[in-house]
Amino acid sequence: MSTGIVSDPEVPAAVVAADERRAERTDRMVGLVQRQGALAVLIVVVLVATASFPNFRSFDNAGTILIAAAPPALIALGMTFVIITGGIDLSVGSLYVLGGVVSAYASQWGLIPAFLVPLAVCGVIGVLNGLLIAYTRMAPFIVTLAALLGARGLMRALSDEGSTTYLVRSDTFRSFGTGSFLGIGYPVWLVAAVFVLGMVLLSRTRFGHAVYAVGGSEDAASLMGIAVRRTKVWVYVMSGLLAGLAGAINAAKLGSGVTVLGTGMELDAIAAVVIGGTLLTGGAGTIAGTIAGVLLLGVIQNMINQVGNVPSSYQQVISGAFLAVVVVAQTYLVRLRRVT
Amino acid sequence: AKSEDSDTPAAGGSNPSAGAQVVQSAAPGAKSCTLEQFGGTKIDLKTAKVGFSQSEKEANPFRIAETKSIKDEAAKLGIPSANLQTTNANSQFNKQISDVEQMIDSGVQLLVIAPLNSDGWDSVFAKASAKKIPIITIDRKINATSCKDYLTFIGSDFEEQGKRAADKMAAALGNKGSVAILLGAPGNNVTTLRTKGFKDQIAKVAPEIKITFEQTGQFSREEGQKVSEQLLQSNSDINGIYAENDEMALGATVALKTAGKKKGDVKIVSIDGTKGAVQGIVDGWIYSVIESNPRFGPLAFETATKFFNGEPIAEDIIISDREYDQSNAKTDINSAY
Amino acid sequence: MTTEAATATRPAIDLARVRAWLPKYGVYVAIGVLVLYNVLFTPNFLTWSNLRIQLIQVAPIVIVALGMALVIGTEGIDLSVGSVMALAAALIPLYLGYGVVAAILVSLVAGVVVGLVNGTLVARVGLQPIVATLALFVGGRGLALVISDGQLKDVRNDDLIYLGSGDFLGIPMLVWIAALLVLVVAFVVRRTVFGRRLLAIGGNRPATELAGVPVKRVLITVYVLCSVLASIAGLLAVARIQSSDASAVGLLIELSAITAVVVGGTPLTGGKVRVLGTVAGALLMQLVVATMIKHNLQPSTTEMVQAVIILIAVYVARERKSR
Amino acid sequence: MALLEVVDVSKVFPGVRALDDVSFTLQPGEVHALVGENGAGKSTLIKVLTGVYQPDGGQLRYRDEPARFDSPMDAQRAGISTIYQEVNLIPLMSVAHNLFLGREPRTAYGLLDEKRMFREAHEILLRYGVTTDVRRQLGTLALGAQQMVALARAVMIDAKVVIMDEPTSSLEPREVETLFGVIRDLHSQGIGIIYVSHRLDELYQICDAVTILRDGKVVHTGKLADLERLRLVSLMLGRDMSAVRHEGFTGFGGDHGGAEDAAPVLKVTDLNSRRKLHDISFAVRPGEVVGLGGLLGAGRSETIKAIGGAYPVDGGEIAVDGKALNRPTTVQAVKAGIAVQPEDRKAEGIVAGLSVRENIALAILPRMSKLGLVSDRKIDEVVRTYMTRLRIKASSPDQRVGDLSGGNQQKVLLARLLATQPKVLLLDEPTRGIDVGAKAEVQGLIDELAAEGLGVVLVSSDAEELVEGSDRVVVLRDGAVVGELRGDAVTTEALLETIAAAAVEAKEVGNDD
Ligand SMILES: Nc1ncnc2c1ncn2[C@@H]1O[C@H](COP(=O)(O)OP(=O)(O)OP(=O)(O)O)[C@@H](O)[C@H]1O
Ligand SMILES: Nc1ncnc2c1ncn2[C@@H]1O[C@H](COP(=O)(O)OP(=O)(O)OP(=O)(O)O)[C@@H](O)[C@H]1O
Ligand SMILES: [Mg+2]
Ligand SMILES: [Mg+2]
Repeated sequence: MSTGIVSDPEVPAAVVAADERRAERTDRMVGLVQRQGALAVLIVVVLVATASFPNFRSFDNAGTILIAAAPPALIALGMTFVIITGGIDLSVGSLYVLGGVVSAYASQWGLIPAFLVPLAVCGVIGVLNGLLIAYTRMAPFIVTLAALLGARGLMRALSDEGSTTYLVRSDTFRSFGTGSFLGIGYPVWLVAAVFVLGMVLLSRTRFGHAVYAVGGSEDAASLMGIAVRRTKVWVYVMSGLLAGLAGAINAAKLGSGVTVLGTGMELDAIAAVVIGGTLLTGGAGTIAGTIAGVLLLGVIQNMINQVGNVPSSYQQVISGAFLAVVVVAQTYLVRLRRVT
Repeated sequence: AKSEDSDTPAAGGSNPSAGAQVVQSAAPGAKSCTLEQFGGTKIDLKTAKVGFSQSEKEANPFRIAETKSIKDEAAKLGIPSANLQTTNANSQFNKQISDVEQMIDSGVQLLVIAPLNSDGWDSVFAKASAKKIPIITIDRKINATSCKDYLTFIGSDFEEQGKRAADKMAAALGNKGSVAILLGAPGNNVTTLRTKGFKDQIAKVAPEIKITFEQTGQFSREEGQKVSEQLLQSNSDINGIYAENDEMALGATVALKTAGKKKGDVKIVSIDGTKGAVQGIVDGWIYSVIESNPRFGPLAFETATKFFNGEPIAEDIIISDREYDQSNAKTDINSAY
Repeated sequence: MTTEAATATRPAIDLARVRAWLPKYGVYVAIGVLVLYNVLFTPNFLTWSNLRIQLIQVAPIVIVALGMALVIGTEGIDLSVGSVMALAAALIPLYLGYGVVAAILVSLVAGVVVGLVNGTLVARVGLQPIVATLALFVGGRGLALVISDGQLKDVRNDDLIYLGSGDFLGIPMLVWIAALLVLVVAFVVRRTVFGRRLLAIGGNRPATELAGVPVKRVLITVYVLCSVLASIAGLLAVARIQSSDASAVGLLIELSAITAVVVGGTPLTGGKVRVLGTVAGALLMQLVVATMIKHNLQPSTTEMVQAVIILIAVYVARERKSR
Repeated sequence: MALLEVVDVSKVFPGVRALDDVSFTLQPGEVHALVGENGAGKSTLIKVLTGVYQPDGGQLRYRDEPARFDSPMDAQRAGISTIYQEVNLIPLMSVAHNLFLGREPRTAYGLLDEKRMFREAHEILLRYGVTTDVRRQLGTLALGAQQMVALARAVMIDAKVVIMDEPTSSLEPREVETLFGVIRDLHSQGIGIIYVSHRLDELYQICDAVTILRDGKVVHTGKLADLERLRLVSLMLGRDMSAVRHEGFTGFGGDHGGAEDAAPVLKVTDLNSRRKLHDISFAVRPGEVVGLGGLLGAGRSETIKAIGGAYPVDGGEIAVDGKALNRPTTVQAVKAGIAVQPEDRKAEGIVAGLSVRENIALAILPRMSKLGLVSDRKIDEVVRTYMTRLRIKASSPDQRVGDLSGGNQQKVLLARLLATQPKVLLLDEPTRGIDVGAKAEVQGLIDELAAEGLGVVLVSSDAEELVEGSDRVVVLRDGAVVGELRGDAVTTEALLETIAAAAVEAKEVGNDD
């Protein structure tokens, strides 16, 4: 009567198990290379640079690379969370500049406001991004694109169309930006600490797992009882906060709220995150990879400078080609993993 | 490849000595700086490691001429090219900061910087002054203490350029009319100063000239043209356009032509002194151009040599910029860049 | 039916109808509102010469946005369009010596090549479009600068300048070209095999592949088309400003183009392309900027207003959760 | 005392009244079947019960109190947990994380205690017959195992009510048994279970009560034992018992008698693919329906996809009408006359956003056009033909396919395949998730097509369907052919025996090394 196929209960357990275990091992190996591919490339590049450029291996140079990488690293950290949820945040570049300007302005009231005010301002814009994306189902790309424009407009409005550069008034804040501990700048220590927090948050808390779940499958996550909208709002808030913090750190370092900082910061951050092995489709990614991605971009830039005389146009060609190579390599690794 | 100009010999740069920078006589009593005061050590430029940090892509005549002048002069002095490290920040300020810091790490003994921005150099100064590396900033000034944070500034007085442009405009319009300003990139110090100088001077010498329109043309020809087109539609009675660089002026010229205006209907005054703009004067579309001379190489290295020889160096070395108008455009066009 | 009943039901019906209608035609309403405002408060707005200027200025964005709309229809995105414009611009003066046709051909070839690279990376290598085109976004402009030696070059070829600023039957050539391209793209999307396949790919790529549609070929063609359109925009930009400046041409145009497409009602999720909406989206953003400039407002205000308008337009036009 | 109760609940979607004054009561310890045709409103009712949707009218009572769930999380906290029909888990995350998502064990510092989580996950899953490493990505597990994880997850929390929306559609028989064991267990603990399935014999095996929905209305509710199977079907379909009896349960007729000596229309020889397929060979003659039998994961889908050019092939030969195809792409396969109906209708079949017309025409656009220009007149003709022939119910050819019911979506897909005028039809689970009525229609259609001379390959996890529908059954196991049933041997029993025999062999081989 039943159509159920009654099969031998302990079918080929041994065969399957052995096969599966082998498959899992390969899986994990390839997975490791794929996840840490950026790290592998980074190591190779550093070795090459060390061998070719005598100045590259100096301690000072390492410090310079690190301190230059500090603000972009923070932005990339926020972007990692956003991208893991399957979103994207184009507003970070503008928030970074805005954060720097308000931080410099607020430094007249001391060190603490110099940090808190930019966090508050950029956090609020992050909240707006998050609310619009989570509750109106508008595409993150377009919401944050609008925020990019809006935040830049706000920054210009606050700085007399960009012509007023507020100087940092707090000496403690300024020395935070330029001072160092054990030969490594304070900002680098701060960023390192934030990254450790970020790693713990992403891999060891419920929130972190909710972030992965939302990116992995939004509908499933919601049916499994994850507060999808709240999670989304939070990642954009984090991204905003981190961009504001990056702006503050940079203001401390530069001693002023510079208004002409480069556009395109958001694309750099996305590139770093993607090179670090985080999938733009969401649901997978690591912070360690992002660190490697940020440093990789920094080291490449440093190498180009070490050559000494590369015209500016060639620098871009090299960066573009490099980006393509890394991303293509990354994709083949992922594919290898899927097929085996 | 074959360009339109392939048949004609390459223009520009043919006469290296043409258009060299001339220093204005220093104001008496101005602050100066010696090697001793600065606390540096004497070095021989010929064997020294020199770093040059360019701010923007060498994509407009000013930057091209500036970088070329530095490189040419270094070669002329016999500095081996391996000892001259150059970087370009591609308009990204943070990149310029780390470029310079990296050059400091790599042991340069003299820095020539064309800063992208006047503020924000704290971390660089902290690093450079620890190693007592003299910094010469060219074309834009840095807001800091000379002889401590940096050695000296060589360049034009942007505010003064704005004032001179205002004088020209006043003369062109006979002290009355309405004028539009094509602003440079927002937030840029050059924009700020050229605007301030122009407005102050207009208010002083020709209060009957009204500034009715101010929009940014981003220092680019295309934007300059677009904005001018809009301007000419809504303010058809405009008499003069003050463009804060030549590129925007050239954009405005195209806009005037397409709007059916005739030569001289709208007086254009601009700043920079590129060949294209001076040609514009010759052709009758541009009224006058105030020069901003980018050939910093000779003056920068001369200053450095003097400094290492122990001579006092002035806080600001302001060059005297020329100006072009109908009277001299044709004859002097070869000294334009 | 009694009058009472009629008045009681009308608001409800109207609201529902408006709600269904707004997403499709909201852009046109917004344009209408903006035009009305300008007619009332901007001097010389309702003149042919003003309209001309607006159309001329919007033409390159429309052309780039057309290509972008096709790419977005396949659920892709192309960040490299600005760099393609720069490449086209850089190549033109180099080959103008052989005549205008040669120069145009060479710049179009550059578009084809970039499109092939993008398309291959997306369709064959399987990269995400945003990453695939990011590489050429960065490298392409660098290449353009290398090619042009970083120099701005004046263009004096009369034929080329005619394309940029000449008139034909009283209407600028630029506008003719843009209008022609709009018609062509609309036709391609609606009437051709290629157009239908493109939409199917955007709707469900694996399914389309299984249906025996040469998905990779279609995708590569889409990226090539997008790049070619961008290179046309690049050469027209050169023709219009009568000079070629690889560092400035098409800067940030990818964002304007994407905005135009999305504001025009094409969803980023693919499967749908609204050609006329795209044109309207570009026109709306152009009018916003023009209004700001004409009223001499500061960049900060312009940017903030743009942000708000984008949000409102996209909010109104957003896909309602249908299932 | 009722455990969960809905009273006069309505839910309206634009254009559809998905639930119309539905009342329904679940008693503690009751396994309550919820049945109905595709689109009857079963999933919608479940979503209303669990806070995914808010009802437009009526009310919800839980444990004799009026209740309102704002979100699935809300319902879960109250003790109602659900295994949904479509999406359930997150493929990129590990098995353990999926199991514990949202309620992970934490250490004293509030951080996740992953060690404990992995250990507990392992222990819990053992009870469901899932032995795999819990650190593995869920997506790499077989569908059945994934479904078991979902089940474990649903039962793990202190549930008072467990809702299962078609839980067995991707389970293999062994797993179905495990599931039923779990259900009996829950039953004895007094937990209420709502069970949705299109497989009627399952219902009779484990359900106590039944509620039948049709077009969003309750047409019957009561004890299942009192309801004859035939009557159940007739209530679901809203048709006469006699009509239903006449049509039978599967729509298959007798044999199609493809001539034994005819040249095969499809011949597959030694097909190999990575670790998935090993030397698969079989042939299909015109007019013949060849079934592919085997357990889930046997490689049936891969075989079909490989033939259709959608799965990488390392070696072997595929010939259509005697013409060999060398590692065909999907394009070449379609050109050669191979039509593949994929297993996953939503993901790989229909283009939900496009109209019925566009979907049907998708594969034949070149034929419908001249110089790349599409002729809508030609398309309309073809579309009309197939809509009539397959009795596709759509308001117009312009309706979005995504808005059709599952059965009609499947028919649209079939129409697309048939429009290419194929020589071979490869059907992977053509009736999965579609209701009895539509199922019979699709099955009847398969018969018809074979009778017209098409070669058909049929994959089905429903053994009855496979056996009744096929002239021959090729049995696969672990990506290899392990036997073939012909003629009178095409029976369920023989099929099971072949699979079991192969299992023993495999085990012996396994012991050898
Ligand atoms: N979100 C929605 N928007 C619009 N209509 C919907 C939505 N969800 C369901 N429907 C419609 O409501 C009706 C009931 O659908 P439901 O999914 O509840 O059916 P079902 O009984 O679960 O069918 P199946 O057996 O195919 O799963 C169908 O006509 C369906 O098209
Ligand atoms: N050992 C395995 N490892 C990873 N995934 C598997 C494994 N076995 C099966 N799967 C997955 O389970 C699903 C069903 O497997 P497969 O398609 O091979 O089975 P099938 O015989 O075609 O079964 P059916 O068509 O009845 O579902 C597929 O998505 C497949 O990727
Ligand atoms: Mg359902
Ligand atoms: Mg399968």
